[in-house]
Amino acid sequence: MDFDLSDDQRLLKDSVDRLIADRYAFDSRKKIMAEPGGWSRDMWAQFAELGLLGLPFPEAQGGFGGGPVETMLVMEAIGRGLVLEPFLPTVILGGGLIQAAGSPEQQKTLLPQIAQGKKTYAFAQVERSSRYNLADVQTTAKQDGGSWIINGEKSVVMAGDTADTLIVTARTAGGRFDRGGIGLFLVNAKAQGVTIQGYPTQDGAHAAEIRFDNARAEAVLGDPAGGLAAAELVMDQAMAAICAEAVGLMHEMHVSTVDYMKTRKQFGRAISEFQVLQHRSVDMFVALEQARSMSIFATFAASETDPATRSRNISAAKVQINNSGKHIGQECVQLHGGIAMTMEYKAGHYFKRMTMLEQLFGDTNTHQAKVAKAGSLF
Amino acid sequence: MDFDLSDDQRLLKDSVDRLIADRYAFDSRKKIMAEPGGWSRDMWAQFAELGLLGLPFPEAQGGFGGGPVETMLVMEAIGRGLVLEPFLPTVILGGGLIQAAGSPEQQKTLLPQIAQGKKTYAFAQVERSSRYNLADVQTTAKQDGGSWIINGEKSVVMAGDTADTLIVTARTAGGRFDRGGIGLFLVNAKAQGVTIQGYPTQDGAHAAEIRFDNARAEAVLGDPAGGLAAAELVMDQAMAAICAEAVGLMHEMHVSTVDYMKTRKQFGRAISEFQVLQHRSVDMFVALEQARSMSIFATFAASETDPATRSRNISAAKVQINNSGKHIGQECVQLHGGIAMTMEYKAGHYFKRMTMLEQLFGDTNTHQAKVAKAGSLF
Amino acid sequence: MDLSFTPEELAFRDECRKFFREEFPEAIRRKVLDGQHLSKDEIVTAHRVLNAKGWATPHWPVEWGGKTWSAVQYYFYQDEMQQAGVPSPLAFNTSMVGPVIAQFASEDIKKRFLPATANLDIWWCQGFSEPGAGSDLASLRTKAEKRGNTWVINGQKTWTTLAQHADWIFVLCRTDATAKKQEGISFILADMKTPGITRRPIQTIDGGHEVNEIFFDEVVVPEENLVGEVNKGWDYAKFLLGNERTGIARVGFSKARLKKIRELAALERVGEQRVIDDPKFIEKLTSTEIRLKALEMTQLRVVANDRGRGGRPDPASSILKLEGSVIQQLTTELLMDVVGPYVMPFAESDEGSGRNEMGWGPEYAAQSAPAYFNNRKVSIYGGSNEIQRNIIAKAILGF
Amino acid sequence: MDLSFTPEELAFRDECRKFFREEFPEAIRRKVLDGQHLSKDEIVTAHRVLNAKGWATPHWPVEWGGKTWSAVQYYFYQDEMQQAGVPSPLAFNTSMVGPVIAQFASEDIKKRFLPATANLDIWWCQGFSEPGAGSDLASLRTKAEKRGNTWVINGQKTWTTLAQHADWIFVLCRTDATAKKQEGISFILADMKTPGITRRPIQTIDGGHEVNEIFFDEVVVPEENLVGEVNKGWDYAKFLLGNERTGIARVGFSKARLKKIRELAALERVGEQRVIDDPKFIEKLTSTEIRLKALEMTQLRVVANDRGRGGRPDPASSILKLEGSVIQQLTTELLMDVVGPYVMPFAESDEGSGRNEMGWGPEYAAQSAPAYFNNRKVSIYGGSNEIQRNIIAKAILGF
Repeated sequence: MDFDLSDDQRLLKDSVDRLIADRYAFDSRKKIMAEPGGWSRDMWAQFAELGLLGLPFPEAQGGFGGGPVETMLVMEAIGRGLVLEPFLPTVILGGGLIQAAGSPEQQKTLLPQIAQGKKTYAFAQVERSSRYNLADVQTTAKQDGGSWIINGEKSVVMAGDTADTLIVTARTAGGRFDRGGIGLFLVNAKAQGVTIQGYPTQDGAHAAEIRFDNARAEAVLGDPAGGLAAAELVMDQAMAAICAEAVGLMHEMHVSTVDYMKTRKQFGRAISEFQVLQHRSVDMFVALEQARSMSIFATFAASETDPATRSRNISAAKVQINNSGKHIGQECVQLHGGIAMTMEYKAGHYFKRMTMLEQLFGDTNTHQAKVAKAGSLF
Repeated sequence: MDFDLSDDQRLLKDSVDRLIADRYAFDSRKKIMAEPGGWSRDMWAQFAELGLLGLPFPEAQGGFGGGPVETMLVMEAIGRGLVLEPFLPTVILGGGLIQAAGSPEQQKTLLPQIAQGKKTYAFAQVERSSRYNLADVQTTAKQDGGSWIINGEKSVVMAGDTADTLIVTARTAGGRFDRGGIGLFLVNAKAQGVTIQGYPTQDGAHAAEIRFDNARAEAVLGDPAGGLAAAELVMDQAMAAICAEAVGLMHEMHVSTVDYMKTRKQFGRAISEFQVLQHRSVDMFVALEQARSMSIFATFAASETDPATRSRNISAAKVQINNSGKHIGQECVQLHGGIAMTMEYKAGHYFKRMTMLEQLFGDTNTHQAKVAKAGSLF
Repeated sequence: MDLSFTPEELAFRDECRKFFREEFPEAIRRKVLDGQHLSKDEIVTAHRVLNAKGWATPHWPVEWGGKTWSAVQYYFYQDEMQQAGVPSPLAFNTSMVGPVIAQFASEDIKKRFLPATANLDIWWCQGFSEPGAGSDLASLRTKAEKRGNTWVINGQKTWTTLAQHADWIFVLCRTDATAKKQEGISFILADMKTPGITRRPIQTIDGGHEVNEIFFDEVVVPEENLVGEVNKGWDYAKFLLGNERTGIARVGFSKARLKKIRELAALERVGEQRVIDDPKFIEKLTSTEIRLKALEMTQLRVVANDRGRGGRPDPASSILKLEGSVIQQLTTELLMDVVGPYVMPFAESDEGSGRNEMGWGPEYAAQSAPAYFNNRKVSIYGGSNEIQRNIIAKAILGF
Repeated sequence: MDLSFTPEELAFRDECRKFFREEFPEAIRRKVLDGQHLSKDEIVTAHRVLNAKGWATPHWPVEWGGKTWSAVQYYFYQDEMQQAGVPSPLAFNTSMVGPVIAQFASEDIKKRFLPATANLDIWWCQGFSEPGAGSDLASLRTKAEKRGNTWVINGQKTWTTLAQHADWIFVLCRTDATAKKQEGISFILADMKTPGITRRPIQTIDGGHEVNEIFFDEVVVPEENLVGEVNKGWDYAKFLLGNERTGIARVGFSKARLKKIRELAALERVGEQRVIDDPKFIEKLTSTEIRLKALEMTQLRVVANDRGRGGRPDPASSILKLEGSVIQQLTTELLMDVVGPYVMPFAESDEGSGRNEMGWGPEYAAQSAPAYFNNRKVSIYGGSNEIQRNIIAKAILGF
């Protein structure tokens, strides 16, 4: 057992941290947010140059062969910088699905495009009432000659407004909740029959409502009726990734609160001298460390081979992350006071992103119920 | 709307408070605990003399015609004094059941005996797995000529070791959980076939395991197959009563914590000067006031005519009382520190009684689920 | 002791209920109940409907349009108003500057301002907070200098809510730099059109632009705009903030929100199950309702107790602030739980975010996250919850 | 970074597991897992079984029977021991006085005491706390005066756990009344049979009699019973309390308790439903398990970090104390939830309450409320949770 980073991992962490420190200051981020889709193509190119966009892919496919720990390091930095670029939708979800379900040919073609920053992806899987159940799919795919025709609507598709390619869960067989009969279809965002309504999200990112009216898919990843297992795997990996992102957010919220307390004066002294506020920031710290522990736990669970264990452990991590994140976020705002209520100060932005992550890929209730159903964690 | 006490109510409160202040000091209570069954016959006689034992009964039956508010005042004083005498089992439960289900003849005979302190009662209703469901009755009553023969076992019967008469829920018809078919039977504790194993409880009171082997009942209260509604009514009244008792306990725990903080010195100053401890005792105070509000709410709900509303409102009160009680109890011990861990200091005794009340007549989960099922409180 | 209300009290409640639900503009109520922001016109309209009924300023002196309501009547007035989704009369006018003028100002000032304030012909905003002052209001640095028969104001205020609509501002200024902190402060009225007053909107994390910074650069106002005596402004401010705590529990408002949440949770589905049938959701909803019921009872007790206090604020009202703010915040969490993934879309507009014109996801979705973000403020402003605990520690527990 | 253990580490874990589960006396383990109190004989037996294996004093210096275990090995040793229900070696001997003697005492004292201490031939108790001192240990007033070649001790100690079984006591005494608080304190050993030492048991709220007051009335002990240097006792005490924090999270213990709770909740019924099928119960159980899993990971991180600290206590261990104590307390609440009305019967015995000889209600019922009451202490002793927060505030957050 070893919690230290390898030399390569430390190098990676340092270079990502440096990039974000240099390029993701509060004002720079504001400018980036104003770009189309709310993210910077220039930054994206730098990510590609640094190798981040191919990080988890095999070297043979233009990647760096990084594992879950490397992803964790990058995602934590993304959290700390409130990075807006679609790393999660493109690299973790898009690239992950291609790796998990795509043919060797597809992998060889598509992954290098991602690694080089040439293509972005979005995973269109949520439907109006499906919430966090990947198997609840009403969108359909029907075979038409050699290709597939997609019909249906997808909700709150992260980065769906700027993605080049959409990976769409669609049903080729079975009833609404059946685990079988679900395929993963690649659809060009500009294809006929695809209507995309993009919008900003609460946290400064973007998402879209997407309708498919007889839209023709470019390809299918793997078995058109057996895509669910891969989707679940990648969703678990993405969940581990956002656990790390959340730890980055919590870390910044905690540090910023402690720093603020030391400088902010009230009633003639720094508010850090008030014991009540000290203890409350200690409780934030404990919540942060507990979250950090579970983020590491989720990182290693992501490569667990038994899907039931993987899913249970990652759900457990998500519960802890959500609980810590809500606590730290609310206390961060409360201990800062009014200033954290404004968009002019960074704390509120972290709080907003954290609030969205609480819900993303499953809220606390959902994951708690999953763990409860799975039985003891020990 | 009026939260002031009437002159009579104030008089009652003052005299009960005085009795308890005079006779229920910490050391006196310790002596009382050592008496048979853990309570004082002498004190009981004084209760009778003061009219407390007939307080809720009609004047025609030797009572004082008091309502729920009067019961609340007495129960709160009982809580503050950690009174050990079986007021709840005898007057509230025993007397309550006789009032609610007994014939005019029975009321006329039995209630004055209680009011005069001549007879004590216990309500034998819990069974091994029935928990807080009054309708879960496996004990049976079979008619034998003019009387009823009881068979079965009852668990944790409060004051069951010293009661003269047991009121037993027993099934005359129907299956285990049926609401119909339950009767309320009066059984002399000394009757043949009644085996009573008494024991002290965690809070210094007493209870008993009771087995009925062909024990002959002295009488039945009302319809031998229709006793449940009366039992539920009286159970709700008893629940309102223990809400008030709990408020008495919480009040004492809070006051004792605040007083202790003002005198206890650590690191050269009174611990009341530590802001963290101040705020935590404020949170105790808020919990106390919220509990007091809901105790009053329960008091008035006890005379609500619609059983569903009555039951929902009293369950809501019990949830608040339990939540406040647990919070105040745990913080009382924590803020006192080691001294509250000893039997030599009063705080721990309050904490123990409060812990038992949390469970008595239904724990938090049970009542929360009842409220949830009943729909909105507003 | 009696929890039931007298027939007269109930008749008054029914009068409130009838007026608020049947005679008040429905469209405005609907927007409030749906959690949407009101335009300036709507706020003015709503206020004037209340004032026309004589119900905009019930706690003012009778000669200036007040009522001799009992505490219970006042409770029903607020509770029914909040439950019906009727916006409260503009607080800056009726709870803040109005009572101060009525209590402390000269007859001239009263005549000049009170009727217009009551009818929202003048829209007031509050110039109290300053950058860096926070809960330590008395450390303010904006100063007013006497020059001839004028006051010249220099400095900066912040958190000035809805200043974009305001005609006038009431400002706490330091008028004696040598005096101790709380002394040497005065309460001055200024026309927002006075040269030297500029406004900068601050966007808040819910996306709204309701709060502002106000800059004073050599702002000259006539000397008669001083309220009461010079250097006594701190007393007036404390009086004002005491009033602010009335109704701060917002019980009626939380009731209305919980009712709305129940409705939505019965409509919204997860798979084929209704949200309201999810045991965890209903448990959290129930917990919040129980806590609110307790608060409602506590509020009634404080109200009842108020009769004997002769207007001095009851420190127990700090309980109302503490619990009331937490419950309001919990209701916004529940709303997000109902909405699920549709908390994410952000819909900005001039009136703040929270309109659902796009029609994405369930009704109310667009307001859910902004309401959650926005409501974090309720435990910060009006004396943060930490300050409320300090008040209870000192005034009730005697620490 | 790698969460998996090396084959050597896993082999060591298996050795621990095998020894604790297969070679250690089953009856004693069973009692511990059932939450029952052990008799003196059982504690001694258990301790000596560990010592015979060389596992009673792994963190002592090697020359006195210690091990050169890695942090991970030590972690497995504790975790497997706690999970198996093996009682830890008597802390007064192995974690408290033993390390102090080994580190600071003269060679004579070491030879005289360490082997007997390791084997529990001498049972030690701790004379630190005093009435009124609480967390402010340094304010102690028990004094030792030098008279000829003896120390004469007068004063009073309290919270002395299991003193009824003790042969010797280690006492913090003030030896220089003129020195500042922490200075002028010495660490002295005394035979419990010395005239002038009397003991008064204190009954705790769980019904047990494990803690005591110890009175010193002109107690004369030889001067060589002073450990190390005079007036340096505070340093030794700090060293000792640093050791006390090891394993304070009690993760293995909580795992065992949660396992037991799962078993019982699958047996115990409410009506015809198993307790474990109650959604609220399982939710609380799951929450606690998740929190414990996080703590286990945090503990591993602290353990791993320990390698670079050269024995200085990591302030992050305060997190372990904070979370560990709360989780232990939560498990006792869960146990009461399983038991229901049968929390009420109280079964007193000489060995404390908590035996279920009566057979009323479910197994474990008689221990449930006493365990809840007793575990309130875990957030009070060993540096209260408030003190732990102060430590983190100062040492980690830099306040």
